Amino acid sequence: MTPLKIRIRINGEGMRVENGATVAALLALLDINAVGIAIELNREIVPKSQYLKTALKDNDILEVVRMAGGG
Amino acid sequence: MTPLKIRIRINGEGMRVENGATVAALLALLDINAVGIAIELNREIVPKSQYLKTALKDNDILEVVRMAGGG
Amino acid sequence: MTPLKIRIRINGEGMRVENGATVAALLALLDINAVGIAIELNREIVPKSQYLKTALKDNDILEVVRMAGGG
Amino acid sequence: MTPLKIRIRINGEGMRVENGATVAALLALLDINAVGIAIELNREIVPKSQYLKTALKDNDILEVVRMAGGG
Amino acid sequence: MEDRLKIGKYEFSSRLMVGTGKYPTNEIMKASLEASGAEVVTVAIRRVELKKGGMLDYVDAKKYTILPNTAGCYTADDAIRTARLAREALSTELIKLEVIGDEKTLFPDTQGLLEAAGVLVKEGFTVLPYTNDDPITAKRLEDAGCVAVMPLAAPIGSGLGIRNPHNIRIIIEAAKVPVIVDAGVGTASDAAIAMELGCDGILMNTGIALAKDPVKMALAMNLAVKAGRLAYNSGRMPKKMFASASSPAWGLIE
Amino acid sequence: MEDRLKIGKYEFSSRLMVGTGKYPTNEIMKASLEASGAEVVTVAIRRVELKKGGMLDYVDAKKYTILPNTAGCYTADDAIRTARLAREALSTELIKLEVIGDEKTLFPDTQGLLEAAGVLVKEGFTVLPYTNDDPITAKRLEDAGCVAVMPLAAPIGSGLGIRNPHNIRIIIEAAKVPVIVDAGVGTASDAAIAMELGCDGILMNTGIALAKDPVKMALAMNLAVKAGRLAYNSGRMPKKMFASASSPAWGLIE
Amino acid sequence: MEDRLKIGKYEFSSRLMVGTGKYPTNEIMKASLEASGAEVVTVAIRRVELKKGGMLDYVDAKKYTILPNTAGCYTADDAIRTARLAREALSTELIKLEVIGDEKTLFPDTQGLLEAAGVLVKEGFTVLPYTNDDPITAKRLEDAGCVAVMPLAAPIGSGLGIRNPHNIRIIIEAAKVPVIVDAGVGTASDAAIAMELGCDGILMNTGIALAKDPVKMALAMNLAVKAGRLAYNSGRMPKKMFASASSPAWGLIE
Amino acid sequence: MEDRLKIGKYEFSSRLMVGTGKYPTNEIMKASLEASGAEVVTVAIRRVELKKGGMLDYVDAKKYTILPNTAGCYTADDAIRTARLAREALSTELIKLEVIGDEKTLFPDTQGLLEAAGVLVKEGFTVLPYTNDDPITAKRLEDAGCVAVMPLAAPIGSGLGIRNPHNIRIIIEAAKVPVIVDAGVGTASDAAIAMELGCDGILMNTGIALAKDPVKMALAMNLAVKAGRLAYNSGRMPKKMFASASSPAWGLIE
Repeated sequence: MTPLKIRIRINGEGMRVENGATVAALLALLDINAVGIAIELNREIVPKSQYLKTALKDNDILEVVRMAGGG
Repeated sequence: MTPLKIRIRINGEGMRVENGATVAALLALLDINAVGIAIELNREIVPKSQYLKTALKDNDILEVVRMAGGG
Repeated sequence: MTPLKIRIRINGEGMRVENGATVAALLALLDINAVGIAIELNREIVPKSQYLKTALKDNDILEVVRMAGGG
Repeated sequence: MTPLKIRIRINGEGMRVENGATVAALLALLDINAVGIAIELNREIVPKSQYLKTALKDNDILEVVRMAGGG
Repeated sequence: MEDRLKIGKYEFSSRLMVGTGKYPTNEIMKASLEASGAEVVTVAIRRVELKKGGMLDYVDAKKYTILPNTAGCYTADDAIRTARLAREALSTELIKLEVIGDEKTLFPDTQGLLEAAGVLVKEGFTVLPYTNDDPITAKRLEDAGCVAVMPLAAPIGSGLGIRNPHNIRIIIEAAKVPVIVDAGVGTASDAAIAMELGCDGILMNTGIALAKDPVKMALAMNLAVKAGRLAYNSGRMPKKMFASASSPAWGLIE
Repeated sequence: MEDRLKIGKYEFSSRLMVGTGKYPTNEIMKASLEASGAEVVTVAIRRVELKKGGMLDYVDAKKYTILPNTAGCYTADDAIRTARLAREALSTELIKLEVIGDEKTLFPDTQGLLEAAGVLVKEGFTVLPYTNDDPITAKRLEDAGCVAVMPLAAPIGSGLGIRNPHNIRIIIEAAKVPVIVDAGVGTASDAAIAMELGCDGILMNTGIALAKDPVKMALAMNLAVKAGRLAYNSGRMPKKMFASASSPAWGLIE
Repeated sequence: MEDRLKIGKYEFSSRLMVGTGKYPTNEIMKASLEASGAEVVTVAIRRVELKKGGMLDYVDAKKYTILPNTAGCYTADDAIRTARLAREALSTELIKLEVIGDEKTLFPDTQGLLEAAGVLVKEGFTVLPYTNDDPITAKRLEDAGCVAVMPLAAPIGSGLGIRNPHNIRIIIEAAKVPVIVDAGVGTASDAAIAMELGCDGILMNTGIALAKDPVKMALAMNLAVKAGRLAYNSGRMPKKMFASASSPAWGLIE
Repeated sequence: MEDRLKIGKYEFSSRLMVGTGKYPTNEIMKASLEASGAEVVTVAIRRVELKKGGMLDYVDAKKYTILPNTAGCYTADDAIRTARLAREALSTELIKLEVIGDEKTLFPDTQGLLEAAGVLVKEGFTVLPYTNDDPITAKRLEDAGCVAVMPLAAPIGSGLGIRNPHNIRIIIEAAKVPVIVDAGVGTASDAAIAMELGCDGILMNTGIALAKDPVKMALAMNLAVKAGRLAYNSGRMPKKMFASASSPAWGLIE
C-alpha cells in the first residue's frame, strides 16, 4: 500500500509532503519563487524545466539555494 | 663735470646707461615688460609707481626678477 | 643685631640654619656625603674645595645634585 | 657467443667494460672511492654490500653520486 | 578610455569588483556599489531561507555582472557542487572559485583549488580562482585554463593591504591572464599600491562594507583604483636617494 | 562638496598644489596643471633673462592662486629678500618659504626658517613654510604665525614617498593649522597614504613633471588625493591579524 | 644553556644551519662553517665527477650533522630518488626535501612536495621540507609527518629578508613542529627578525657565502641568530606611539 | 679585535651604551649592564633626596665610563646648568646633551640644542648631543664641535626602531664624527639594523630595562650590536629580485 505522505529533507530540515508531489509543488507549498534559485535533488541538479516533471520520493534530500550577500 | 654715461649692474651684468636715466627708461631700453616683475635697487624694492621717478646713479646695482617654473 | 638663624632654600625646600653655617656644615647636618655630588649656590657652582670656606647667607638658594638612574 | 665487452652508461656517459665486471670492479677502474657514494643501477640502489656481487650487463645505466656543496 | 579590463570573453571599464557581504543595510550596499563604479559584483550561494526575502532585489543583475563565489567550501567537491548550483541559479558560467584551507586564515587549499579548477574549466565554467600569492600555484591555475588569477593581498577581511608585493609582482610578470588582487585591501592606498604594481584589477568587500561610511569608502576605492592604474600607465619618476631641485638652479639673485 | 581646504583667508576645493618646474614643455605643463585639478600653483622667483620669454603665459594667474617660493635661498636674509620681491612682482602676500640647509639633501635649515618666518609674518606675509618632519619645528612655525606647515615626505625630487609616517602623524595631531606634505611624493599611492594619515593637502612637482606621461600622472595624483581624503574621512575598517569571512557562515549546503 | 632546538630525535645547541654552496674557496667555506657555530650543514647530492676530488674533506662529518638536500629536483619522483641516494651515500635518514616549481623563482611545487613528503616519511626518512610561506601547506606537511617545516623568507639566493612576516608568524602559531626559515636571509638583521618572530631556527647559504667577507658574515649570523632568539625569549618592551622618559621626572633642578 | 669605537679622546671596544633608568630593581640593572657588555653608561643628574640612598653603588664608576645626561631640560640654560653640575659631581667633562622640545614626543629642541652645544664645547665639555634625524642639524652640531652626533631612531621609550633609515644613512654619509643612534631601539633586530646602516654605536635604555627579562635582553642587544657591526663590515650580498640556486646546476641525475 502506497503511503499518503513521504519524508524528505530540504536544506537540512525534515518535512513530510504528499507522496508523488513534484519539485514545483514543493516550491509552491513553501512559497519559494523559482527565479534565481537552483535545486539539487540527491546531489543532482534539477533543471528548471524539470520542476514540474520531477516527483519526490521518500527520503529524498534537497538543497535549494539562491544568491546571498558575499565577497 | 657730470659724465654722460654711468655704470650700473643689472642681474649680475655690467652695463652703461645715460646719466639720469630712470628705471622706466632702463626697462624700455632692455625691452622688459613691467608687468609681473619686481625690481630691487641697491637692495631696496622700487615700487612700480616709482619707476618713472627713480633716476639711476653711478654704481647702482639692480635685480629684476619675475616668476619662473618651480616647485 | 645679627640673627641667630637664617632662612635658606635647598632643593626647593625651605630650611633654617645657623647664621654663618658653611656649606660643609650644611651637608653634615643633612647627612649628605660629599662624594659624587655637586652644589649650586645661587646659580653658581661651589667647588668642593670651597665647601668649608663658603658661609651661607639669608635667602641663599642651593641645589644639591648627584647622579640618578637615567638614559 | 658471449661478447667480451658490454656497453654501459654511467653518469650520462657511455663506456665499455668487461662483460661480467662487477660494480666494485667498475669503481676500481674509475678510481672512485666507495666511501660516501651511492650507486643506482637501472634506477635501483645497489647497497654497498652488493658491490662485489653485482655484475654489470649490457645496456646497464648507472648513477654514481656523492655529496657536493649546496644549500 | 581604451584601457579596458578583459577577462575571458568579458570586458569592463572598471577595474574594481566588489562583494556584497557585511554591509550595515541593503540600502547602504546598493549605494556603495553605485559609488564604487564596479561592473562586477560577487555574491555567495546559500540555502534559501524558508522565510525572509533575499538581497536579490538590491543587486540589479541587469546593471552588474554577477560573479558567484564558492565561499565556505573546504573541499574541491563542495566547491564544484556549489559552482554548479550557482550556474543553475544565476544562469552564468562565471565562478569565483574558493576552496578554503583553514578557518582561521581562510587561505586557499591550493591542492583542492587546482583540482576543482581543472574540473570546472572542463565543464565550461569561466573560472576566477581565489588563490594565495604563490607564483607557482598561479601559473598552474593559468595552465589549467582559468581566465584570471586572483591572489590575495592579505587574509580575507583583515584589511592589511599587500603583505608581499614582491610575490604579487612575480605573479604579474609571469601571468598571461589578468591578475586580480582579491582580499585584504583595507583602504584606498592599498588599492593604489596594488594597481601600481601592475595588477589588472581588484576585488574587495570588507574594506568598503566595514568602513564607518561605506559609501564614501566605495568612492575612495573607485578613485584609488583609477589613480593607481593611471600612475602605473604613466611611468612613475625614478626614485633617488638624494634631492633634486624642482626650481631652477639659475637666475638666483645675488 | 563641503570638505574644503582652508589656509589663512584662502579656501580651496582641491587639496593638491602643484609646482611648475621641470616639465618637458610648457604645453605639457599647462595640460598637467589642468589634469591635476590644482587651484594653487607654485612658482620660483628668478632674474629676468634679458632675452627669452618666460612661462608666464602658461600659468593663468586668473585661474590659479600663484604661490611663489624662495627656492634656492640658503639664508634667512635671502629668503626674506626673495619673498619681498615675489610680493612686489606677483601682487600676493602668499609665500612658500624655503631656507635650504644643504645642496645634497635640500633639507631646510630650520633655524634660518624660523627666523625668516618670524620676520615675514610680521611684514604681513601669509607664510607656508617648507620644513622637515620634526614636530617641534612644526609647532614653532605655527607659533610664529605661519598659516600652514609643509613637512617634507622625502627629499625634494627624490620620489621616495613618506619616509616617516610616524612623525607626520605626530605633526598632524598637534597642529592647529593645515599640514601640507611638500616634496618627495613619487606616485599616486604616496599621495593617498599622505592623505590617509590626515594631511590636509599635498604639494608636489617632480612626481608629475618627471613621469613619462606627466598629464596622465597629474590626473592620477588628482584622483589619489581625493581617494586618500575620502578614505580618511570614511573611517577605514580596523586591521586584523586573521581572516574574517565576507560571505555568510550560515546557509551552506551539506 | 637549556634553550635547545629539537628536531625529531635530534637536538642542537645552535639554531643556525648553513649550506656549503657558492663559497669562493673550500678553505673559506670551512672557516665560515666554523665561525657560524652551525651544527647542521646542508649538502647537495651530485654525480661523482670522474676526475676531480670533492669537497668531502672540507666538511667534517664527525663535527657536523650532514643534511643532504634534493636541490635541483623538479618532480616528486626525482626528489624521492635523490633522497634515497643521499641516504645510501651519507648513511643518514635526514633529508632536506626540495621539489622546485620554477627556475626563475626556485619556489617549491607544493603539490609535488606534499606527495614526496608522504612517500619519504613512510620510508622512514626524517623529512625537513623547503616550502613557501603558505600556512595551509605548512600544516599539510606537518600532518604528513615532517619533523619540521622550512618556509622561505624570500627566493633562494635573493637576500631579500622576510618578505611576509605575517605569514611566517601564522605558520609559527599553528605549528607543533619546529619552524626553520630557509632561504632569502641576506644579512644579520634579517636573521634576528626571523628569530624574533618566533622561528626555531634558520637555514642559510648565500647570505654568508656571497658576502665580501664570508667568515665575518658567518660570525655575524651566528650572533644575530642568538640575539634574535634571546630577544624573543626575553619578552620585548611594548611599542608606543609617543615617548616615555627613561630618566626620572622627579628631582629636576629649578 | 681592532674595530674600536673612538669618540673624542675616548676609545671603546663595545659599541653599545646603556642607560640606567627604569629597571625593576638595582640588582637587575647591575646584571643587565654586565650582560650588555657596555663600557659607557648614562645617568641622569637629580637632586639629592634628603633621605634615601642612591643607585651610586650599583654603577661601578671604575668599571664604566659614566656619561651624565641633561634629561628633563627644556631650555639651553637648564641644560648648560645641568651639564656644569654633572661635571662637578662626576668629575667628567663628558655630557650627553638633551634639550627637550616637547613632553609628548621628547624630541629635541634643535635650536636650544645648538645653542647649548656651542656654549658647552667652548667650556671644554665633550658633548654628545641627543638630536633628531635631521641631517642639517647633525651637521651643525658637528660644526659646533660635538664629538659625536646621536640621532634618535624613534621617540625615547617608544621601542619603534629606526623610523627613518634614509635620514640616518644620510647623516652617516656626511658625518666626520661617530654617529650613535640614541633612543627608540626596542629589540635586537632594531639594533642590528642600525649597525648595518653604518652607525658607529647605539645608546639605549628602555629596550633593555622594560623587557620582561632585562638581563636576557641586555645580552641580546650586546650580540645584536656586534652582529650588525660585523655584517656591515663584511659587505653583505647584493639583493636580487629573483632566485639564484645555492646548490650546483651541474651533476644532476637523469
